Amino acid sequence: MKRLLVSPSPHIHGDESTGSLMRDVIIALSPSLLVSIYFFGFSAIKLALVGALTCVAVEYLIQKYLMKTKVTIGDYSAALTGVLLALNLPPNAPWWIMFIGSVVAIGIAKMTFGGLGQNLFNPALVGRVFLLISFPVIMTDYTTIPDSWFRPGVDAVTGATPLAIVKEGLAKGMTLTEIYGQNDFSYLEMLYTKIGGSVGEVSALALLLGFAYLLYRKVIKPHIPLAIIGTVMVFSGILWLVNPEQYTDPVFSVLTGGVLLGSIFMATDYVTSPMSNKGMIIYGIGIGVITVLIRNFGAYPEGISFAILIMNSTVPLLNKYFKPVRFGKEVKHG
Amino acid sequence: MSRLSIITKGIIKENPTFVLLLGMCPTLGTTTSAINGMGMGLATTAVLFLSNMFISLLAGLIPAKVRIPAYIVIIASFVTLVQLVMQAYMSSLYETLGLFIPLIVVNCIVLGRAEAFASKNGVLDSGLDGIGMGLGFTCSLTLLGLVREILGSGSAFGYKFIDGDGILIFVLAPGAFIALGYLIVLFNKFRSKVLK
Amino acid sequence: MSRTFSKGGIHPNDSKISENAAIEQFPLPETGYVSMAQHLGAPAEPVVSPGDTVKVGQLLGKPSGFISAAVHSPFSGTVKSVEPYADLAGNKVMTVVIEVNGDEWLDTIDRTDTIVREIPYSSSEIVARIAECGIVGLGGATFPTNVKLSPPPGKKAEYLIINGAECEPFLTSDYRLMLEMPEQLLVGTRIMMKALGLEKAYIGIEDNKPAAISKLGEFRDQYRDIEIVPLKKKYPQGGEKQLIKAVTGREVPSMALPIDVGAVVQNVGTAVAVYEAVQKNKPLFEGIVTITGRCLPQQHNFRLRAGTMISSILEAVGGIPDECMKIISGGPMMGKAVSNLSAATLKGTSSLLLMTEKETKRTEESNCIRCGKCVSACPMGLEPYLLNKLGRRGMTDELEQEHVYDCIECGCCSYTCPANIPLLDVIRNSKAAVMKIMRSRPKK
Amino acid sequence: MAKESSFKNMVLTLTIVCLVTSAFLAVAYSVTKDPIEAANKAKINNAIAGVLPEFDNNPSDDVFMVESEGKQIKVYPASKDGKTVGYAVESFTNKGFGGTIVLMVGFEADGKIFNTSVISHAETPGLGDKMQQSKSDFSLQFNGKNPADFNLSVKKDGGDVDAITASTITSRAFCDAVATAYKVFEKIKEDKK
Amino acid sequence: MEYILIIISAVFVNNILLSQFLGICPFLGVSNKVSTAVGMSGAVCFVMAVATMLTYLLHYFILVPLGITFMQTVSFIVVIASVVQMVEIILKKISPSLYQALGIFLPLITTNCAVLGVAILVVSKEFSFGGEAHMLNLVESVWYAVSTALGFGLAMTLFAGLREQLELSSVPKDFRGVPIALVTAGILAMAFMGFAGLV
Amino acid sequence: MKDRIEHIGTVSEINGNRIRVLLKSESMCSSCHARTVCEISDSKIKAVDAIDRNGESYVRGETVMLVMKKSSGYKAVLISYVIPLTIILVLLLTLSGCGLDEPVAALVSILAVGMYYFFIYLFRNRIAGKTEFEIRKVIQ
Amino acid sequence: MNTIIFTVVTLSLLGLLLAVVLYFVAQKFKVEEDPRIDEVESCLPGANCGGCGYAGCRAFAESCVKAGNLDNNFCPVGGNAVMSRIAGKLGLEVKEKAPMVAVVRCSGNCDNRPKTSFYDGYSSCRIKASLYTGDTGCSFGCLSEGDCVSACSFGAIRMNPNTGLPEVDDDLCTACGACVKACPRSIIELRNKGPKNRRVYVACSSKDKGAVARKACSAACIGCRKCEKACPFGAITVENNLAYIDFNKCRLCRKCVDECPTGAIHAVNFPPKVSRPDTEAAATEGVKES
Ligand SMILES: Cc1cc2nc3c(=O)[nH]c(=O)nc-3n(C[C@H](O)[C@H](O)[C@H](O)COP(=O)(O)O)c2cc1C
Ligand SMILES: Cc1cc2nc3c(=O)[nH]c(=O)nc-3n(C[C@H](O)[C@H](O)[C@H](O)COP(=O)(O)O)c2cc1C
Ligand SMILES: Cc1cc2nc3c(=O)[nH]c(=O)nc-3n(C[C@H](O)[C@H](O)[C@H](O)COP(=O)(O)O)c2cc1C
Ligand SMILES: Cc1cc2nc3c(=O)[nH]c(=O)nc-3n(C[C@H](O)[C@H](O)[C@H](O)CO)c2cc1C
Ligand code: SF4
Ligand code: SF4
Ligand code: SF4
Ligand code: SF4
Ligand code: FES
Repeated sequence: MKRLLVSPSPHIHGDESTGSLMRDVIIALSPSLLVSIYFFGFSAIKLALVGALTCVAVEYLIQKYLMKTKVTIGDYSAALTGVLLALNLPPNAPWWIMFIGSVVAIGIAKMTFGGLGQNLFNPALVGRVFLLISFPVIMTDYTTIPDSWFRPGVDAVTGATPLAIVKEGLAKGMTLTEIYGQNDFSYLEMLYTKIGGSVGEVSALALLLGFAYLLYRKVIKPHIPLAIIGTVMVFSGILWLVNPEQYTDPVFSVLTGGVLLGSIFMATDYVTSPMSNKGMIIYGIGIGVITVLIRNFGAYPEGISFAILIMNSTVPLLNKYFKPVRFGKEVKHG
Repeated sequence: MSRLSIITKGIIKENPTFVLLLGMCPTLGTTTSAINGMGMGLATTAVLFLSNMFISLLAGLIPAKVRIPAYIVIIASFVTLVQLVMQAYMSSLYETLGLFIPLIVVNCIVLGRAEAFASKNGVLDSGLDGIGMGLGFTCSLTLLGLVREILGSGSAFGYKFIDGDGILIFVLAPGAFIALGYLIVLFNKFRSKVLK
Repeated sequence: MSRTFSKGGIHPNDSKISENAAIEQFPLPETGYVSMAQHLGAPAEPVVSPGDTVKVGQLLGKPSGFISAAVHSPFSGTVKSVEPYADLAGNKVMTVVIEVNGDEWLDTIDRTDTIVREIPYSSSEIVARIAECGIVGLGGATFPTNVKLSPPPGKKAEYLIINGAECEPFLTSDYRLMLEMPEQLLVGTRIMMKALGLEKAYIGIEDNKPAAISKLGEFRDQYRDIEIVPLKKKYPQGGEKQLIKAVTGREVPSMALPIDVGAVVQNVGTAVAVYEAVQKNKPLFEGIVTITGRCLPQQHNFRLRAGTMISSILEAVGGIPDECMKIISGGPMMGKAVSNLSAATLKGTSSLLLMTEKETKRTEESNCIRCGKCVSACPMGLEPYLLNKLGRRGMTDELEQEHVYDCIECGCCSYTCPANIPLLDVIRNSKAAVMKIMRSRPKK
Repeated sequence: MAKESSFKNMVLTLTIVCLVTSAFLAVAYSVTKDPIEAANKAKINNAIAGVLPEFDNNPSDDVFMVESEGKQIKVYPASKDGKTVGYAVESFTNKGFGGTIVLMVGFEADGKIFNTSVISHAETPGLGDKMQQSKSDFSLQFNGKNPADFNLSVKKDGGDVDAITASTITSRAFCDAVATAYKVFEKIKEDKK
Repeated sequence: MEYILIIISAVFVNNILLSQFLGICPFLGVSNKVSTAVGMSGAVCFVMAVATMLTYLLHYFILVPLGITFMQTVSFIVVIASVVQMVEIILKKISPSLYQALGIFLPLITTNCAVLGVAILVVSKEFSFGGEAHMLNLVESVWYAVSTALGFGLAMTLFAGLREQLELSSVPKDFRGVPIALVTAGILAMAFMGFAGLV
Repeated sequence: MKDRIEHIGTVSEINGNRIRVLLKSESMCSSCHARTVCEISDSKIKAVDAIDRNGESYVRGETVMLVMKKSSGYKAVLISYVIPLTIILVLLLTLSGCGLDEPVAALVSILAVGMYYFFIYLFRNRIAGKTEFEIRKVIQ
Repeated sequence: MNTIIFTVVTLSLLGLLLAVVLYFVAQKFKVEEDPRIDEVESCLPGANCGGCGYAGCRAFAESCVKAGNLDNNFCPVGGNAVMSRIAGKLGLEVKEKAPMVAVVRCSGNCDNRPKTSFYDGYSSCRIKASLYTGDTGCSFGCLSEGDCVSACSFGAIRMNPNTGLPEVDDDLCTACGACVKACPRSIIELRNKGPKNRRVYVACSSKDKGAVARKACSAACIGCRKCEKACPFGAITVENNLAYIDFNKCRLCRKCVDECPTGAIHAVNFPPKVSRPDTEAAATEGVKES
């Protein structure tokens, strides 16, 4: 008689797989990556490549020789972490910074916890914050050396990030009007080009394009990004209304300092974000509030990386106390 | 148990930091450099040695119910003694270690040894046990301090071997936790190999 | 506007490749294997012994408890033996084996095609006739219909919902039934309305079956008391609780029965069976079975006697194709895989689905990436990823806290999980363990 | 082995233990009291000696307080052969990255900064702590400058001070403390007049 | 305003566990259930407040006038030990059932580094919250102690949540238990460094 | 994840439906080598009285499970620690705000807490009803 | 001098306070734990496996101390050695218990028992068992998904990839019984370890009629009763078409082994028979020829 396959139901499966989801995120990141290559040339390519390769290699080595488990680099998640980390570094960061960051991201933040899905904190952000704390000089130096072999065709983006300029100016005791007077920040430019900042922040438009793709492919739900962006707008808007000379306006706040990159690609990381819609919204609000707090009152000019990591630590509690609404209300049973 | 093994067991077999996981606060708080770690370790060793000896001397005289409070008072006195001496003769080390010197009082190793060993053994053995445990504690703190110093400031025992800074995070709080976490794993791998 | 339930659900390709195959009569087999356990509940007690001659429709087994059902002979011939036979999962169940000889029916059965519309019986008479005829639910659970139609004291039915959703991919038996026996279905519905004392009933049909909706719509004038409710195509639209939610807006509470919110749900096949039992005195011994699969050259909807050996059915449609690796009784989401081809069909068998290795072989599972897709897909608002983790660690208390017993085993979670985790396998097992513990607890 | 745990016994033992240890400690205290004081003094004196040109008096004996902008600040005058050679001002600021920074700033009689030294701080190791001379040359740039013609703020803010890389906050705080000290110095000068 | 700054500083910026390294033992030991962590922080708040208040009085009204501040360590530990005991006795006396409920709910609150550490800190260190650095007065000290305990509670609760999740994941064998807890604490400390400079 | 706390204990005395159960007090130290030392503030075994509501029979020495709602645990913490803490804080703040001497304010607040505990003493029976334990058989 | 007086007075007063407080504590918390519990616990293996029927090693220690005898208490992990040490500590006597070991009562390896389907679900015997009778013709035999392997906290069972059957390591097995509970088919049984680990048992659990059983598995017990007749000590009974050897009656004569037509009776750890050299690796595995 024919030997048949036997298994419990269901007998069919959807087409999504871990690999396809991760690949979609990489695709969604590609506009930003292309824009940054356009602006930063070789250094952007270099960072992304070093990042992806190091992450994949570290994961491979750890799985193969230390954990002695199945090697799962084929699911693209390590490569994605590398690319995201690269997008979070200043464009002229040296390759060894990228290397250390990747080792930390995969080695400490991911594999120590057991690999994909087991980590409690966003690996790329752990890598970034680790670098930020360890190498503050390099990590806050956003001047770019014009690329000689790659012709950008546009003036290289140089100088500090808008937020750093603002923070610095305020520390000197200047008002925002004065600061704006010295620098030329226009929303339109921020929207598609010229945001001084990390590799991935150059163009808000490219990031939003990626957002649209992720939503279209149903890779992520819009709750977290919208909650973050909304909160940043509202909270910084309140501060702005209180004192427009001290606090930046809402649109400026959203378009600068990695809020978009963070909220679309990093805060939505499945592993380290809540499960239920309610949880997601609270998580997003938390990130928004902490971001604005750190920016305006803390030592760092930019706060979203910290904000996401801090809120990562609340995810188990959010999952515990904000569960999806069950079908049917509970009745007494004996 | 031979006298020698009383002294040496604290280093690997019953290492108070990596194996028994006692006294985590000073372990994390004072190991920004190898020297600081060693200083803290030695201060603790002194207290351990003195209190162990004294307690083994007095153990027979103290009723069971007030055993612990009496021990605490005795230990606290020795801690104060060490405090006074350090203030007088090693004031800069005293200042770096700061709060953690008086906190030796609540370090479980000290009380733990008093209770588990000194109250049941002779004066000499208890003193040796104090030294042994203290030695283990000192070694681990020095090791952790060394690791953090090398990674964090690119120097060892104050001797700088690279230009510029190291990976700063290792001299800060997060680095302490992370370095200790990995050291415990490595130490235990090493220990199980040695014990085999 | 099509209605639907609010939480979760998935959209698998509906693959109704057999929808245009009209119902054919399947030829009689040489030997029939009539199981005594064709329904949910206690197996029937055989009332025949080897050597007896039986006619089609004759009682073979009588119900042996409150939740149990009578079994009638689908064949005429001689009883060869009464002994345990392996069912499609290999488990031994008491079976009456009949040497088939001709096709001689009991005379009490009305075999004509005329549609009898008058319902001269009282509510209790109807329920009694249904019980006598061994009618069980044909929506999958084969729950004795007479029990469902007698609400316990103190509970009153307010809604009768006929389940024509057929939300499982591939299945078309209910669809063909609605197309080819619309009026029988409507009369059957009326009978049940009468049994329950209701003035109104609803037939829910997924909107991927427009032909069925319009066919039944043709009778709108004669059957004003039966409303056709188009439903969104979304699995598990046919799930009892989801259907009730879609039609009435009410949610059946956790651990409660539909009747607790005043609803009774019956499959369309059941409605037709009720019609035949009450109006034509025909016990339940045959039904519509879809034989389908992309690897099959020809799709079929057969009218098939329960007790026909599966291998003989497959031979009749040209044998099992080489590339076919799995045979499923039922749909691809909830059906049971067949391991024993010499098992026979049952009253409730609705389809045999042949799948290739490529279509059905599971991919090796990887780590849960906590994507939450299973949570979004679960129509019961559970957290399958969590149940899976708790289940693998045997944490029954926590599983109970997480309402594992609410799981309707729809399989949306396993279907959707990008890490290919066999969530439902684990959850089903945990659910059984937790329910066992809950039942063993002293009642307060 | 141990005595019975009666109320009397317990109270007695514990009291005796306390009595004995406290007596012992008190003795230890009396013995170390002087060395501790000496050590504390030495620290101040060393700091003073490090930031001032040669002197022959004992500045910590002549310490006096000056109030400046609500802060009470200690000043140690140094003299050689009866002539004032400078003042060591123990200035502090709360604007550091990690809170308070206490500095000893030595002024020559003409107001020129002779040297500075950090008494206590809580800045980040590896970053802010570079204001210490043992860690970097940052503070050396103040030596020999007279705040009267040396703008005591970092270059980013339009001053003359090269900040420690990535530690502008600390650098600013350092300048702030030095500026406070200079104000005190000016006040002394004024009073002297 | 100052009280708000104290609480922000003690809870977020200079969190007792994550940046001061006090009370690590209960942090690593008791933090595997969220409910226990929450309950424990309530108890710790009370104990810290009372202990700090008493040691403060002891310090300023006995040790300082008598010129025996070197007895700080000894006398503080004695007072703290007595306080903790006394609270338990009182509770047990006034309501045995309450006491039982507590006992089964909370692990023991022992005199750990945190309580002694805070008691010593408030009488030996100058603090500056926005304004000038100064020794804390009694109310500020108690407030500081409570804030510190809240910071302890926050870190414990977050950590307990994280560990409950770790329970359900497959951490490599060598790292299970304390090592992974330390690495997690390290990353948490890293995240909390983002609050630097808030006060 | 559970909404209740469970402890395993041994039955030591039975008085009608009041059952005294001995528990090993659970502390983080239970695995610690210095265990004997740290438990300064408590002895190692606690006696807890539980009410048997299911009418099952228990024998001395039987291993049973004590179950308490988490919320009663929280309630206990609230009554015994959080409220007195609030009293201390509020009194300290207001009294010293009114210009009272620090030690006086402290004494007053401690007295107030003493009074508070006295009130609890008066209401102890009502509290007892809220923090009851349930006893269950252990299914092996 | 003043300092000294103040110091002494202050601390003594504090000490007094502490003493009084502690006195009351001592009064209130009268229940003292028997120190012997600690001693007993220190003898125990500390596996907390629950094999003794208590919640953990400490609970067991408590029960040993409280009960005043060791009649109902036995630590299967530590075995007689540990029990006698405990007895020594407590001044009690123990009855020696014959050491037990887990045996797998199934011989349906891949050669004996052809597969009839491919199982494609979650690898768990329990789940597989609830789905169907398994991927062989035998509905009593081992399902080969290794629930027993994961249940064993001593690493004493491992799956033999060649036979698809679990194998128990006599030396590691502590007879805790966890695997017995884990197996949905009740295939594993705890039996006396036997002198020199020698034991004879029926390695089959099939209650099918002989022909059916045989068809599904060539090594099945067919209930032919030959062994029952052959046993001189009446140790074998056949019920439901399955033979069972009572280990208390069996004297290890091995007469039944040769009698069994399918080789379902295994005799393990006997020296190889001289007369007929074994072709299989029977020296360690047992005698299986028909
Ligand atoms: C013990 C028991 C009692 C039931 N009683 C009723 C009932 O009184 N009324 C009713 O409508 N259904 C009753 N049911 C049927 C269920 O609600 C449900 O329709 C049946 O299990 C089939 O559901 P499914 O096909 O969605 O799985 C009962 C089921 C069980 C198991
Ligand atoms: C996930 C799920 C999907 C179901 N889909 C259908 C369906 O498409 N059609 C159907 O008639 N019954 C379906 N059922 C069964 C119904 O819930 C319900 O049991 C049935 O309609 C009751 O009618 P019956 O007693 O006549 O079988 C489904 C059940 C579940 C749990
Ligand atoms: C962990 C950490 C510690 C820091 N410590 C200090 C410090 O002690 N002093 C300081 O001035 N800046 C410190 N910073 C740097 C400031 O956050 C930041 O660089 C500051 O705004 C000055 O920037 P700039 O010097 O590049 O202009 C620290 C940064 C990090 C990440
Ligand atoms: C929508 C989405 C966002 C992601 N964001 C991140 C990220 O921010 N950082 C990261 O390391 N990995 C990210 N990943 C990849 C993956 O989830 C990550 O490697 C895991 O956290 C590792 O366990 C993301 C994946 C998806 C699908
Ligand atoms: S099978 Fe159960 S858990 Fe999974 S989606 Fe369906 S109802 Fe939810
Ligand atoms: S769908 Fe799968 S991977 Fe996603 S959360 Fe659920 S179980 Fe995890
Ligand atoms: S093999 Fe079975 S009985 Fe033996 S130790 Fe393992 S689980 Fe326990
Ligand atoms: S013996 Fe039992 S538990 Fe072990 S693999 Fe076989 S069926 Fe599974
Ligand atoms: S060493 Fe600080 S709490 Fe244990």
